[in-house]
Amino acid sequence: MNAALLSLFAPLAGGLLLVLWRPARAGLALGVALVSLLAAAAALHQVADGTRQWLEVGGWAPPLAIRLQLTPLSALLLLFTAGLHLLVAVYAARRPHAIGGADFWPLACLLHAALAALWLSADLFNLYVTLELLGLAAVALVALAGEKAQRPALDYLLLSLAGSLAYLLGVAILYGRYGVLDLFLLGEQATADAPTRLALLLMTLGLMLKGALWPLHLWLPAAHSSAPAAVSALLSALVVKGPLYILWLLWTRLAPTELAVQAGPLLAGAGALALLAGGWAALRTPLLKSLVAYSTVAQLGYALLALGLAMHWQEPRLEAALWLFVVAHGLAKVSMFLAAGELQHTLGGKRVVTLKGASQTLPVTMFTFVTAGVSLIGLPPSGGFLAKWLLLQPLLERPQHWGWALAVVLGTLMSAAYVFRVVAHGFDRARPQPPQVRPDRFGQWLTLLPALLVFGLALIGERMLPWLEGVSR
Amino acid sequence: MSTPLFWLGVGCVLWLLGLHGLLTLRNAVRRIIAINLMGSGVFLVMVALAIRERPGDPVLVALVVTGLVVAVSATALALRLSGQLARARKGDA
Amino acid sequence: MAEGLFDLVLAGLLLMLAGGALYGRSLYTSILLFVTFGLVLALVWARLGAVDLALAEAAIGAGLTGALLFAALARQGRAPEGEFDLACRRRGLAAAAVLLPVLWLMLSSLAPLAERDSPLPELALAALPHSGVEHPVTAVLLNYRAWDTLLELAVLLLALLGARQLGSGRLDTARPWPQLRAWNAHLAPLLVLVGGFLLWRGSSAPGGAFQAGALLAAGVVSLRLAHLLPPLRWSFWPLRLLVLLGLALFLAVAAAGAWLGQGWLSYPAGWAKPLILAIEVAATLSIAASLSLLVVGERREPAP
Amino acid sequence: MSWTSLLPLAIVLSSLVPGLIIFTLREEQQRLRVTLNLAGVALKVVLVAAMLIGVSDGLTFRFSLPFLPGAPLVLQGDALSLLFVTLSTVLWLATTVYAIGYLEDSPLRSRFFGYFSLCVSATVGLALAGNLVTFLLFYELLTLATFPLVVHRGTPESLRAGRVYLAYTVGGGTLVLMGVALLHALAGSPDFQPGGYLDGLVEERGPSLRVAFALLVLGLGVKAALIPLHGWLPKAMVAPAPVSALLHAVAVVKTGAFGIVRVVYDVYGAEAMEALALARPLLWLAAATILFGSLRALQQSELKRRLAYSTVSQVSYITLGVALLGPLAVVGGLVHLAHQGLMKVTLFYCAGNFAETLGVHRIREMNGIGRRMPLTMTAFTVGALGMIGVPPIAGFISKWYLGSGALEVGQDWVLLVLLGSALLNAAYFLPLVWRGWFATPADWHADNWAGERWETHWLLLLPVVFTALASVLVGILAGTAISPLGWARLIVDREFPR
Repeated sequence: MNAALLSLFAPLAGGLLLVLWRPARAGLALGVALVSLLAAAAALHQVADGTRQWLEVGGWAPPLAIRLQLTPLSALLLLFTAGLHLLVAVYAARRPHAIGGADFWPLACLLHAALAALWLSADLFNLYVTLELLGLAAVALVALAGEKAQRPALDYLLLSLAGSLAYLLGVAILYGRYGVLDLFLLGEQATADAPTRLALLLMTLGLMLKGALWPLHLWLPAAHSSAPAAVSALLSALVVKGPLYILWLLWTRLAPTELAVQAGPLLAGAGALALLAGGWAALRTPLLKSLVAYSTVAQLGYALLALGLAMHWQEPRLEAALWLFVVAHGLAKVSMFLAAGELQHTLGGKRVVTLKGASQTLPVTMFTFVTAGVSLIGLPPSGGFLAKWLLLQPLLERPQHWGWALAVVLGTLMSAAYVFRVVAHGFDRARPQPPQVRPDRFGQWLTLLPALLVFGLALIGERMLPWLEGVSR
Repeated sequence: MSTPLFWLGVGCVLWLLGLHGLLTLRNAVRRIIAINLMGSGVFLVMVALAIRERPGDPVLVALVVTGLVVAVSATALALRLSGQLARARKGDA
Repeated sequence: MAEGLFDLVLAGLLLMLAGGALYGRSLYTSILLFVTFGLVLALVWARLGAVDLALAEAAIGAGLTGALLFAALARQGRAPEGEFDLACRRRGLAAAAVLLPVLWLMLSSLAPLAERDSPLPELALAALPHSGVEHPVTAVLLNYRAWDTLLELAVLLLALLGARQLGSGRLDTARPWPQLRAWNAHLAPLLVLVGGFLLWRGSSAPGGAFQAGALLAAGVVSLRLAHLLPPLRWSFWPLRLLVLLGLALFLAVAAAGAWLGQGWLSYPAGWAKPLILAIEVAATLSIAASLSLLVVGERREPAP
Repeated sequence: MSWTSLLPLAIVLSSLVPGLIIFTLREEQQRLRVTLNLAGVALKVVLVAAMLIGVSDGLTFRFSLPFLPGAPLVLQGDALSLLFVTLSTVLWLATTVYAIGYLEDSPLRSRFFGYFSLCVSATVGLALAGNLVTFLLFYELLTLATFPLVVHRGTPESLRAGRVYLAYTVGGGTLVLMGVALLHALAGSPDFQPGGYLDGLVEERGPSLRVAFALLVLGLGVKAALIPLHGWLPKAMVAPAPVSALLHAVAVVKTGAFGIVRVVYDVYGAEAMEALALARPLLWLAAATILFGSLRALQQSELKRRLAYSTVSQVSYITLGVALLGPLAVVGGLVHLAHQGLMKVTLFYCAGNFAETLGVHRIREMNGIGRRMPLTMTAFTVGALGMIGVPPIAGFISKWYLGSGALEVGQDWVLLVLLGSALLNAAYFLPLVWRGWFATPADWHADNWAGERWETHWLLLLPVVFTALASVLVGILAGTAISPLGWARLIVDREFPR
């Protein structure tokens, strides 16, 4: 447990130091992320056999105080967060245009800390505070982009606050009904009565709003596409996953089975529609980063679909699929946003059509985009494929579930369409757009790294599954 | 009607009133006020739940204090953002 | 009976003010009504026995938010709004039509909650002797659920960092008139005194770091508006240190506990009271500094 | 890890690794690129030869790597996969030589050869795939690797063709994915085995198995260009000639046909096919495609498009042979996999030579071309006659076996289809041959190779002569054990133990 705490402490303390001590920012931030990464690896090693560790904060017994939990899944998410932060930080240190301002460093550290606190928490109100922390850090990061990002940042902030308040009202109702805030104690007591239903409804809506889950995703494309590239990468890969995690905890650990079974199809239906609506919007938008942002909306649809069906059928395999989607999407999206930023910066245009000829002028970046895209589409042997495979298996076992599989197929085709829409422009040799500035080779190769990791994920996927599935139940 | 129940209801009304404002209003400052009303509604619900017993439930009160600080922080940021936006718009005009 | 009537009046006032704050004719009226709403809400907290909250609401909710709102209004100017046209009215009615059934649903399902109670208050009181403070709310904030409080200080810091991204937050204040200067010069020490008192009281009775911090911030703001203080510059490192102090100390205590084997955020036996006091003092200073910077922070320094 | 388990992997890597290195080369590193390419080919030839010997001696080659839960990645060298691997390797060799000559001095060669090698690796991997999941992986990889080749020229026309190509193949790939996933959900993903592995499920999950079969055949049918899924193939003709040759003779269309062979015999098995009544629709589809492709070919006025429709028709012979479910017919289908590859690649090389040397694209421009380019035209004639089925060229052998196979299982009407198709083939190929040799020479706008020693670049000529000779030789030597026919019989003997 101490390793996990170190993984949380390092970015928090690092963030403070970065505010105070201003020279040598990048180096310190890198060190912080690295320490956090190593600590998270150690934490994962401690619980790799599927055990769960508790920490009672302040030494008080659970109903009174806050508990932190360390499960293989939360350790994995810690590792994932720290790894992506490290990667983005290395990239940002190399490519200052991608961060917007010097305050990126402390803010990114605090964002990392907020996520770490979120993955570890097992207390409903504490989760609310971490959510707010996460939301404010994200808004502040978006605002780094300067004037053009202020409107999206404000919309993001207001909707995120509204989501938090809906969640908080739900927490209040649950506390009023059961008198405790600990998630697992609540899970033991919860019954399917009216206050519980209302609370779960409010919390779900709030979390869906914060996590940009369809149909409450409208703020996401503007916010994610107007932020600096490194920030967009962090937002899409990590931030939206926080509310999703809480939603998952809520419905699989707290909610009475009866309610979960009832609510499952609703969430799954929203997920299926997200796949289609997000994919369609990504196909239509003329802007590159906006395309990538809409693809996040669509990809979250897979996760929501997996969650809804896992609830409906009480099927732990689908929970594993959910988390694989999250991890695979995170890695691919980091690559994709950084590549999109690199393309935009080097070619000097925001629109998809400015990519004409990019396969010649920026071959590595274009390759990165495709590699990441292949995982988003879910072609083998990527992590995205593995996740989709796990999702499909339970769907295909019974003919009456094939309707859901059809949604997955349509989502796949849509994602293929929007990824190849970009790729096709890259191969256009008719009027290539000349680069405005010299491309940076190291940066290009660095953006490729997470995309390659997604493919590595497929090879270790089988070993990861036990960590993702059912262990923390 | 008991006192907790009464204030519980008032809290809910306040929350919904704020939500209504958020859904219908366009002006940024007004929307921020709406969010704050939603917050006050939630806090009222929490305090109403806290006074179900004598003396009041310190845990809920503490949660409200925390929530209040979170709310004021977020409000401050939102107001700065809206002010900046308004200034940019004035600059454009 | 009288109490019920009082409740009814308060609630009616509260809701009317809330409605007015949302739909007031001009933005200025709206803000004014909202600040009044905050004050009435503080009364409601007092009526409901939550004195901590009443203090916090008066200082933070009404005072500080009001200041921020008026500052925003000053930046925004009195631009014509064009807010309440026919389309808006229709939208409002439609939303109301949707939300009214929701209200009914909420009320009907929440009604049974008013009868239940929680095991936590008893536990909290039982553990109070070991918590290092006498006031249960403070015990919850700084001992049982100190982790929330720590993170909440980080939220405040983030709001400040976020606001810093937005360019100049400077108010175009007119030159202060002499009376204001004189008045503020006397008011400020008073605010510091009251703040210190609230802080001290917090360990045994309602009051504490937030309330005190907000009061101090009010003092700083008024001094600054009267030009009795130099500009608060982010590039001045002691100021940054002050902002971070509370969080840093809190975090150091937490980490030291984990390091020395006590456990994350566990205070060693006998050290609870001094540690909590130290954290509270540091947090008060940090909160005061952060809030003042949020209201009157100076333009961001030129990029290095 | 013994050498028998590493050999399949080595065969895949022998083209993959040079391909990846080639991507990083600069444009002007011509010599290094050629060396790498040829070294990869040579290595692959040696490795494949070793495996051929091993398999005919009864060794099994199996490499496995954990991948999905219950579905490892398996590369396996059995008789059927080696037929395809050998074909791919030989044609890769020829096409590499051809491409070096063809693309001399054109831009972006590193990219071209990189994807070219990837494409071959995917094809070989697909041939060696030991279970459906592995097959799926290489199938999708092939789609990705061929797309840049189709749009290589980067013109609006080729981009349009690329979009159409992607729409078809990604759609088909998704269907295959669903089919594979469905079969995995029903029966897991064991290794391919003669006679299939679904016997126990036929009673219970019949409808689901039918759906899975339909998904797989439709998905594979896109690449095998079964009607109505053939639309991409004529459009993809805008690609450079070596790509057309590779796409049409080996890589893409054959993987579809090969996949159908695998699914029918090594996943479902003849018995399950009978029990589920799946063979008949497939047979009809194949017969319809044969006739339709030939009819459309007749209408084309552009040489490459005519060849493309001819491919649509000819590849379905393989499916036809498979769907007949009789030993002789299967021999015919499998042997056609190799024979059609050799003959069609010859024809495409010739078309490329005509276009490259004299700028000839349309059929009427071919008048008298035999006098200017006798060697190429001879090769073209061999290919064309072989396609019609004139003995002793390879095409005759496959048609003979297909015909006897149809009679063996009592589907006499198939003979009429074969006969009709042969007549149509004659109708669209013989005029070309006649024009080439006997018509008055046309007025060619440009002659890029006038006054040289050979009729065109020797690197373009060599592969043409090689594959034309091979087409004749495999026909003449069909009776021996080392010919494709001998190998196909070996496969069928193992498949239909008697």
